[in-house]
Amino acid sequence: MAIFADKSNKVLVQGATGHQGIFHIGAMKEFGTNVVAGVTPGKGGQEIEGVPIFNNVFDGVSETGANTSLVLVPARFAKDAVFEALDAGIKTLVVITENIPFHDAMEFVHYSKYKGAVLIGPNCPGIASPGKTKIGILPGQIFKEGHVGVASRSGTLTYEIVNSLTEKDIGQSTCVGLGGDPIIGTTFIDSLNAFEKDKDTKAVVLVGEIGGTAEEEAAEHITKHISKPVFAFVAGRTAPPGKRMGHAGAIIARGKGTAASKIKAFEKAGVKLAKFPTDIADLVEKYG
Amino acid sequence: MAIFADKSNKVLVQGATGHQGIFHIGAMKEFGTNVVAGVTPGKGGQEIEGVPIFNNVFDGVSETGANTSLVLVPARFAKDAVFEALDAGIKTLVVITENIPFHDAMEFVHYSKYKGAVLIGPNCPGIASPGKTKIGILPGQIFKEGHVGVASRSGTLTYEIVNSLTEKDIGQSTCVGLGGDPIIGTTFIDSLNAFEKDKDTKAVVLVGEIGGTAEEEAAEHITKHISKPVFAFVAGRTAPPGKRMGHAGAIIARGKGTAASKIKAFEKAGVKLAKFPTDIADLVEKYG
Amino acid sequence: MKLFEYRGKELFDKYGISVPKGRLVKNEKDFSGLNFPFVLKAQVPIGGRGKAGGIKSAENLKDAKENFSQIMGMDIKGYKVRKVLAEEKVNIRKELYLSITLDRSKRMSLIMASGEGGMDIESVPDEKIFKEWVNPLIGIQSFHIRGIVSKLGLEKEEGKEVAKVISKIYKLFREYDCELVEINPLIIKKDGGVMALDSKVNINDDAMYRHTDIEPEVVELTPLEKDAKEKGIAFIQLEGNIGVIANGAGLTMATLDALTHYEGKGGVFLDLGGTDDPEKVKQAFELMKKAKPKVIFLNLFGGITRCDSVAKGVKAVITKEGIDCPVITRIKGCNEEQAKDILKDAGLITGTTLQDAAQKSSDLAR
Amino acid sequence: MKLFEYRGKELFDKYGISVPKGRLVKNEKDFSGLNFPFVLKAQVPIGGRGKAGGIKSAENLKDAKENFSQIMGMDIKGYKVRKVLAEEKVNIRKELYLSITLDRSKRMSLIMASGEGGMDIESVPDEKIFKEWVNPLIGIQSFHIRGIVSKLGLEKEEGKEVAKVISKIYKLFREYDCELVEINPLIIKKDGGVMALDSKVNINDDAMYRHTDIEPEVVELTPLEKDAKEKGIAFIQLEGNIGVIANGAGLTMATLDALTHYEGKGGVFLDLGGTDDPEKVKQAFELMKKAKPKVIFLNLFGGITRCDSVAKGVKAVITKEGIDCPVITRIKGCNEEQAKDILKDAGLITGTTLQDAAQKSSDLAR
Repeated sequence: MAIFADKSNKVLVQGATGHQGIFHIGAMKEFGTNVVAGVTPGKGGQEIEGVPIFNNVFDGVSETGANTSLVLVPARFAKDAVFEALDAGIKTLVVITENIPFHDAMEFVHYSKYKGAVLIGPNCPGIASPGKTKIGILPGQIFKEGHVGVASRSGTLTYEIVNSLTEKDIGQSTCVGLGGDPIIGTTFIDSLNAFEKDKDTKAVVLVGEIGGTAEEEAAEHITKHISKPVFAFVAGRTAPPGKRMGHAGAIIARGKGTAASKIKAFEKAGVKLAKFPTDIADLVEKYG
Repeated sequence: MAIFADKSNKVLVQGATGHQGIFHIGAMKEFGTNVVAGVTPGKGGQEIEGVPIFNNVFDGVSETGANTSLVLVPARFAKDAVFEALDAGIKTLVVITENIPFHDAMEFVHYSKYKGAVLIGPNCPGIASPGKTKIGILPGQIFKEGHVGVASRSGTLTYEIVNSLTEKDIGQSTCVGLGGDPIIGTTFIDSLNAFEKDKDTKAVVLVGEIGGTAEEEAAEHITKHISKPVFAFVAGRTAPPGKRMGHAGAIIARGKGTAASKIKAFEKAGVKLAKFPTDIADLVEKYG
Repeated sequence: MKLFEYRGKELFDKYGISVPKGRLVKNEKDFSGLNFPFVLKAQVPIGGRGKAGGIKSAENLKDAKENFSQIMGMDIKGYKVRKVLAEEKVNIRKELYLSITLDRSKRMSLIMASGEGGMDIESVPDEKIFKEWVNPLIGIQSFHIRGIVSKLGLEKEEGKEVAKVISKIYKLFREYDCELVEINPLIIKKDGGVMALDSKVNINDDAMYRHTDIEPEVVELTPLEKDAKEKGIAFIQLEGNIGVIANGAGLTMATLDALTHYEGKGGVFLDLGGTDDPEKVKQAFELMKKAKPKVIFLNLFGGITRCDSVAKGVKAVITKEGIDCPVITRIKGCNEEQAKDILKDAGLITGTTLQDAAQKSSDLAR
Repeated sequence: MKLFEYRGKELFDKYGISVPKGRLVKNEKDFSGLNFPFVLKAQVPIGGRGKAGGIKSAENLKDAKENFSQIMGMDIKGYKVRKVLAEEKVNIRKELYLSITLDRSKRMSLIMASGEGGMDIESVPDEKIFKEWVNPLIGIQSFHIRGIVSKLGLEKEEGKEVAKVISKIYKLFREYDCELVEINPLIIKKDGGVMALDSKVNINDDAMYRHTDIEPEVVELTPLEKDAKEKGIAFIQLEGNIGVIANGAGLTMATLDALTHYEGKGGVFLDLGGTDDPEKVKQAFELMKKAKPKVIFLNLFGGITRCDSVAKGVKAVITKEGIDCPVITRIKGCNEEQAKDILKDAGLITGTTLQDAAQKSSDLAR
């Protein structure tokens, strides 16, 4: 098993014919992902890495049975692309696009709820369930099939952590990149609930950062509802207030969203915290 | 059992302090309905028939645990009232109000789907599960507990049919007034699916009328998915095209929505049709 | 409310959709300022005016005068022409069809377009009509417009222009609470550019209260229907001679149907609704009398409505003002017996069942 | 983008929210046309200017001149005052607080209001702040406004006016893609009427492309940060002396944290993002050099990014232009070995682990 993504995902790529689209269609296929369609308006009829390209999502879905979309379109077209996918019946969306206006994200996050779809991102690297599927731009070579679930607000930091797990021969059930924006579709709590239910997941790693209160809410949720061991790393302990630290969501505003507050909440919930990202693997080895 | 409404519904009335509100709070309580709250902005603190009145739905819900709302407010405030109820966590809504602009109805019907709520109406008499509860303005005295489910686009016509069932000692599981508007929240198909699952329902009566294609869609659905016997009456066989026959939804437009088409579809689906509304009881007695 | 073509075009203009240069003409003086050739178009709230001779070209002033006097005042399917629109002719390269309407089943707005414009959309084969549904929670999006425009076989620039029109009519449709906005044909001009040659705009009556800039113009109703509308009574004149009064739209329709079964024919549909207010009943009866039916059939089911209360209202009218046609009644439900007594007392004929009363009414109306 | 108070008020005015009569004053001539008494307010993108002496009254021309020259050019928490707003004084009967912001957890807009206006909202007790969440699928509705206004303890007419302001700021918030719109205080005037005495309007940078009427004014950034922004590089100047270059925001933050662990202090946050384009790497390094750090710490994890490609970019800069501070590198992931070779070849110090490299950097920066 795995969460959110497995062998049943038939992936359509929106924004398939760009540089990123072409590269990642190849990389996903190499990982074993069932990529069935691409969409770029006006480019229907082409093929990328053996994958047929359609002019719109509706055609892609009806011709190939795609149930999942990877959204790679530029920020100003992202809302339209997500709405199109949802109206075409897509049930799992992974939105990689960065710099989407957050009012757009608010709308499509709620619209995906209305449609009963899982939306991961935006501004995320995607999701990988080793041995099953990878939907996104995560580097395939760092993963190893196993029993640790990872949910993270950061991209490279996740790769770093996953890589160190794999180096210690600790495999992963699913790694979800939740996204670095203030408004995201799938949260720590959603991931924790899914990992809790997933028989193949034995421990969970959360990678948080400054900004918002997602970690504090996750901590409270862990205390009440999660029985599996949880480990965490929080980035931004030394970030100054009022500055956006690279991610749109990584900002300490009006005294809220500090790493100290998040670390305190996690500690209170019995979550084991790593000082350095690469330490997570040691903690999991010791306690997981 | 029953569909959509039973003893678990704790009813809040929006528009509680008007003439209709006061009358029907009394009538519902007499039927056995668990009416727990009323809402009229600015009238919080009053009581109607022993029911506490609140200034807003949120307060009503948090003070009384109401999970159901009966909407009796005037048409131009209806959309706001429905949104308020849904945001306050109400999961079953019965919208009696007539003359709601249909763009408003479109919005709140889809928003109720997003909220996972059941919305019945607008422009409907409500719902009654004899022996359990009544949420709406249907006359209580005509019902009898039993095993026939009724779903209807018309009010008085339903009363007529239910009354004739009861006179023949044929009781009802649930009677749903779906509403006479072109845009309604709960359809024949929704009702059929619920009746099919309901152990206490042994036969279903549909009361249709001209306008739209709800009956044709129901007929197709019956052929594919419904095993219980279905009976129907369709009003408006002699209605001229282009005229709205009392209900906003009862109009033959551009050749579509004729009674003939609906009757044909029902016949094809093996639904037994009554010539006169009062004949339904005979048919159910004979075949039900 | 159906708007006349010229009023629909005023709204198009407001939303930046081009329409031909034109104006309402009341007499010959109004032709000045319009260039020949132009078209004179009868303004009626019904289709098929072209075939009925309600649209004529004018190449010169003589034509114009002649054709104007023919069209003004003519009768088109029961509607007397009181307004004529004169519009300059446009060179047409291509005709499209475009509309937005209500999809009752999906509970969404439905955009329809076709490369086959200018004819009745019902006669266009289904595979040549392209559809997009707009969920009210998100409104119109680029993908809807792309989905339609890409299928119309247009050149790039034409497609862009048509895309703008779709976006504009959706805005109009939504902002004015329309049931229908139709442009047929939407044309591509020879010199480029997209223009609406006709307009059908139908505004939801229930939403008229928030469109106070639209002057109501109840063109489809008979004088009695207008009167009823003002009084808030659901009243429709039909072709038969039996006046039906019942409570509830469904029951009133079913009553008309029952009459037909006995070869009677409804002449008035009058739905009392949920009222048992004697004053409202009195108003309803007075309206009914003005429609001069041969027989009146009063069919009541008392649910919340008390039958005796309605009966009292009926008796009051009849006692005070008399009635010059037979009234058949069928009463069922709440306080049925008292009601029957009151009506018998007023000299009305009471049927035992719906069938019995329908048969009696039909027989008497023959 | 945070707008200065006066620009926020221009938007308020556009949306029909009253603001005091006032203008930007550049010199004494600009006082003409304003009635005494008025207030001179430093325009800075940060709170607390009042306490810092950035707001002063002027009862007469002498006051005005004196105070203007004091405020203009003063330094408030690192921001030099370059603009001063002069506004006529208003008679205040009551001060309220009103804002709309983003609730990240609920993913909705959050309206907050309080009867306790004029002070920092963080210092108002929670039970005196009233909140309503607006779901983006439905937007603001009457019930939201009723829910807030009914709790502010206002008289009926005041309530109606405040209701209108809430509806207007929501419109502004939504239409201008704001992260925050705050009015503190929103006042009820002695002679009735509601007015915004201050404005905080913060527009989402990612949405600036669709608000071309708002002239960008990047007031919070240092010159180097501005330069970086134009080049599309995530670059933040901090108080320390170690320049951190890493790929990914989370990793860059974690690198700064690691330095702190070894008592080093980050002076620059530079996130390369997903790029391994040597040209982009070169630009980043050049920027970093301009910030004059004592040590540069390059921390790379190669996922999709190939480490060797980044290393080539780094080597090119260093070979061509030299570097006058030590560069510590820690390289992990895709093509790690090749990258290490390239960097060693360029004379850079390579750490074995993140900890090792962080410690080396911190030691060197002391």
